[in-house]
Amino acid sequence: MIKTTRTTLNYLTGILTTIIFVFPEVIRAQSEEVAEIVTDSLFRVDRINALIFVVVFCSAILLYTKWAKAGKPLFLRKIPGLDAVEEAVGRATEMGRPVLFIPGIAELDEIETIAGVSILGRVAKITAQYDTPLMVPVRYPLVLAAGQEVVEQAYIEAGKQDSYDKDSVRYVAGEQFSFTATVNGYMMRERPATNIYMGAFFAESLLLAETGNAAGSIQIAGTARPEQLPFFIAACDYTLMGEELYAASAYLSREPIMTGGLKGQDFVKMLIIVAIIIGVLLATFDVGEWYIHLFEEV
Amino acid sequence: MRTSLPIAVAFISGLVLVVAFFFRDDSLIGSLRQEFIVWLTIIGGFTLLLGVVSIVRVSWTAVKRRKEGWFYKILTLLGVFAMAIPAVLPVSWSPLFGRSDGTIYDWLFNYMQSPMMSTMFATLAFYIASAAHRAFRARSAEATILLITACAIMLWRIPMGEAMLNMIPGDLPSWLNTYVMGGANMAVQRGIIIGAALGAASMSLRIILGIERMYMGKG
Amino acid sequence: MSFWERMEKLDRRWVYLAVGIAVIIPFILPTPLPISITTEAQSLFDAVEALPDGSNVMLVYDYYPSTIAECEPIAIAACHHLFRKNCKIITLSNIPYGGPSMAEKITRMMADQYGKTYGVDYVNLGYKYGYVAVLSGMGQSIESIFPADNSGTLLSELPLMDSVKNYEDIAFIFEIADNATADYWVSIVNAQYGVPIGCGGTAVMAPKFYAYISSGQFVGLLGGMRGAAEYEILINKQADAVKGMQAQSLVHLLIIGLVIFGNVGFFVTRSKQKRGAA
Amino acid sequence: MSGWEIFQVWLVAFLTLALFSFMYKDNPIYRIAEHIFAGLTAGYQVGLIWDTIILQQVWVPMTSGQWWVVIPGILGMLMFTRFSSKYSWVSRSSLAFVMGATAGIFLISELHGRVLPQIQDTMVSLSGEGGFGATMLSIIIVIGVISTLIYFYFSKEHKGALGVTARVGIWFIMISFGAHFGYTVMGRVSLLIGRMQFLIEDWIGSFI
Repeated sequence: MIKTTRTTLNYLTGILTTIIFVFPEVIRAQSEEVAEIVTDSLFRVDRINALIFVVVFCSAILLYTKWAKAGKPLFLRKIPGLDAVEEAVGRATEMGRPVLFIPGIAELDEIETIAGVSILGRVAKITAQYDTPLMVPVRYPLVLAAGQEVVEQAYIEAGKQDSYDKDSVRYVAGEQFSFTATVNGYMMRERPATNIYMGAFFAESLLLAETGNAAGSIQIAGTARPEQLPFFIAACDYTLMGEELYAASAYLSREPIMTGGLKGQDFVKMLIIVAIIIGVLLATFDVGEWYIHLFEEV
Repeated sequence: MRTSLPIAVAFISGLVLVVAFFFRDDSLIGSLRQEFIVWLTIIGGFTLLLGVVSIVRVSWTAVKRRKEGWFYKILTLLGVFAMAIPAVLPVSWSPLFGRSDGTIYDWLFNYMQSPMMSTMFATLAFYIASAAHRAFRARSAEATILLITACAIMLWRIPMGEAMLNMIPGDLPSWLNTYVMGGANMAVQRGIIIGAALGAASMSLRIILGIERMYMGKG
Repeated sequence: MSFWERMEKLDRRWVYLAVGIAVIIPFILPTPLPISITTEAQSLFDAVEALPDGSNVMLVYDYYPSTIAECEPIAIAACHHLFRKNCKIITLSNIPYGGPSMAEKITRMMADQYGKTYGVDYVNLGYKYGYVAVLSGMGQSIESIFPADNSGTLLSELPLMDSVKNYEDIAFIFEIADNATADYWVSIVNAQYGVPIGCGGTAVMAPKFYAYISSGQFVGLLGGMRGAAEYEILINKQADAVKGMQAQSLVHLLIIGLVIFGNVGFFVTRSKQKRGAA
Repeated sequence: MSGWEIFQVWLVAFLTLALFSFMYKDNPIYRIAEHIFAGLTAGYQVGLIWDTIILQQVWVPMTSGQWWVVIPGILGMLMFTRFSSKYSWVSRSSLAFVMGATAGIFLISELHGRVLPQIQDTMVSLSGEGGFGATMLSIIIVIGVISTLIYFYFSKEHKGALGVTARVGIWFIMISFGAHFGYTVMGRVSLLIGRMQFLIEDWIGSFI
């Protein structure tokens, strides 16, 4: 595995050096000709930097996904809040009270919702083992279908098919605030021991977290919306921030698509950091303006 | 057929839009892209109607089966039809129909829907205040940094607070704008934007290639 | 129960009441205070000011009716500024829950003040589904995405649209947003077609947009009601936003007070509990 | 004010207060307002789609000779098969077109329009030419961006140099979230002020 990574790295470094060293020459020597080509040809020569970036990005994602599917062990670091999930479900069992899980309030085409639903699968497995009641309110019919499938699967895998309750995943309301009002009502009446919020949340984040806090539940949240994170950080016991949500779902589900995508993005992220450092050095010593122009968007 | 056709459709439509980006607008693929974009606005428009149909169905079932709160669902149904019917009737029948100034549709929007939407959000000010009182605690170093920055920003953005900050020597307001908002905050937002963009791009790639199919309703 | 413990358990409705009072007082006893101008607002104003008279400007109403309080003052101020400079305004909206109605209402109201004619000085394109499609489609042809305006008049019957075919004919875009659509104006329209964009956003969105200001993808930024107030001062038409800023002051101070109060209580009760346990 | 205008102001005031009343307690008046609200929002979309999509984009072009817009029109109609459990698979192709085309636009716009310019703008000079303030700002930006990217890097355990950078990253992130928090408070309060402006100036002002 290390060997393949290295070969790919070599390969990609090759592409990168070509971009860095060959490309500026072309631009410098033929900038006038390029301008002509740009206006003449149907192909947008001026967008070739974007083309290279897109190709590098797509190859990284696809290669890592392929490796993940082939069963290569790809390391992902553990995220601190994750242990808390297990503990919190355990606490609910001790107290004999239910666990509330909300996979966000967005449609299933939102990547955060997909991450939320796959974490739900993991949580359902734990509740199945401990026979803890689980309640999952959802806002869209598609999320309902996916959620039910995931939870049922988890109960089957835990060998607790009989205790699976089809109504545990429930369509509540289509409108944002009616959804929130219903869930808040549930929290105050049933007082779940643990509330887990994983997915896309909007203005209702504070309403949910505040009510849960008032009801005395342990709360764990995860969302990629920076504008809602301060409220979760303030009102919940643990919060997964931004991409940690995706990493958590990849870590828990071990789904090759998720893991591969994440590793591919990590790889590109490293390339970006290196590119930035090179750029900063060049700018500081006032050389290689062409390099910075490579990142021009047109 | 049930899965392969949709995957082929997603692949072709996605690929055309990606490739067309690298060609001039007046090329063949450029015009195909434009056609696809027009189609996208048309087909996508129908998805909005799906949501409406769902609401009507759910409310209707609740009323029919006399579920708890069915009376309220009648109001929802009334709301839908009061807004929709006058809007779709031809303007030539009456100036009250259609969607322009002075129609029923416009009136319902201005005097009912719009004020209700703004009130819903306005209640959040109350909740934030009560959360400020009970939830926002300096439990850790991180939470302390968050709270101090938040309070400084809140002061800076109000005239009274700005006057207070100006009493401290060293032009704090412009310092906050340059180094906190335009410096540290900007850098983090940029990091988050790059990360989120990579995530969205990788999701898009998987949809185009048919690896990700959860949107079809299957895991 | 000590004072702090009792405060910890204070019914939240008392806090609601305090907020209500803090908002109402400034309406009864107004205390005007100076409002300074941030560089972001100034540069947006300068960019609009620098437009040649009579330029075609797109004014985008990308906000929901729920944030009218923050966004409408921006829209009104923008209309003042643009109509005063005799710019031709083309409005549109990517919000299916009221966007086109708000665009229609505000632009019409402002146009009447300045004696502008619909179809010649301004046009409301209305709404089409899918902002990414709308934004990228208008790069080639506005008419293929919007064959008709908001009320169904064909674009070919509107004189203003004779000279406006796609982004090449647009000098400036004034985007007013309370959601992520603003990001796509940046990543599609500015990046691919190079039209300068100025943004008026809700306060919630403002911190993120600093990244686009820095990269030059937004020429300027108005953050929420405060940003609107700054713009009102810049164009010398003080209205709702400037008035609202007074009310804003008291509530902010109340909330800061509550945070400090809550934290003092937290530390006092915690140290007491620790002593009790020891 | 005419009678009709007074009625309008009172109607808006009633709805505003009905929704505010939830903060005291859930109550039937709130639920009435809430349900009407949900209905109106849905109805608004029907009017909008009927006019702007079905009439303007399908019917008008079709009757003036562009017969091929029938295709997207039919694909759009097929979406409704989603409500049948037997034929719901038919809707998948329409959905796939929407998803695929949107993904195509996204893939490019995210990488080209967002990542590239943001990388480019981070390549700032640290040489100190622009004076102390400007250099400090550049240093903050470079460190902030890199440490944030490192914090969200999952392929390695956060230990050693990586751990230190990630730690710096979290402090930066907290400053940014603090800013978000401050701005969000400002925004929500502004919305409340907007409603109060109406209640005090338009409503109460209309009878005192």
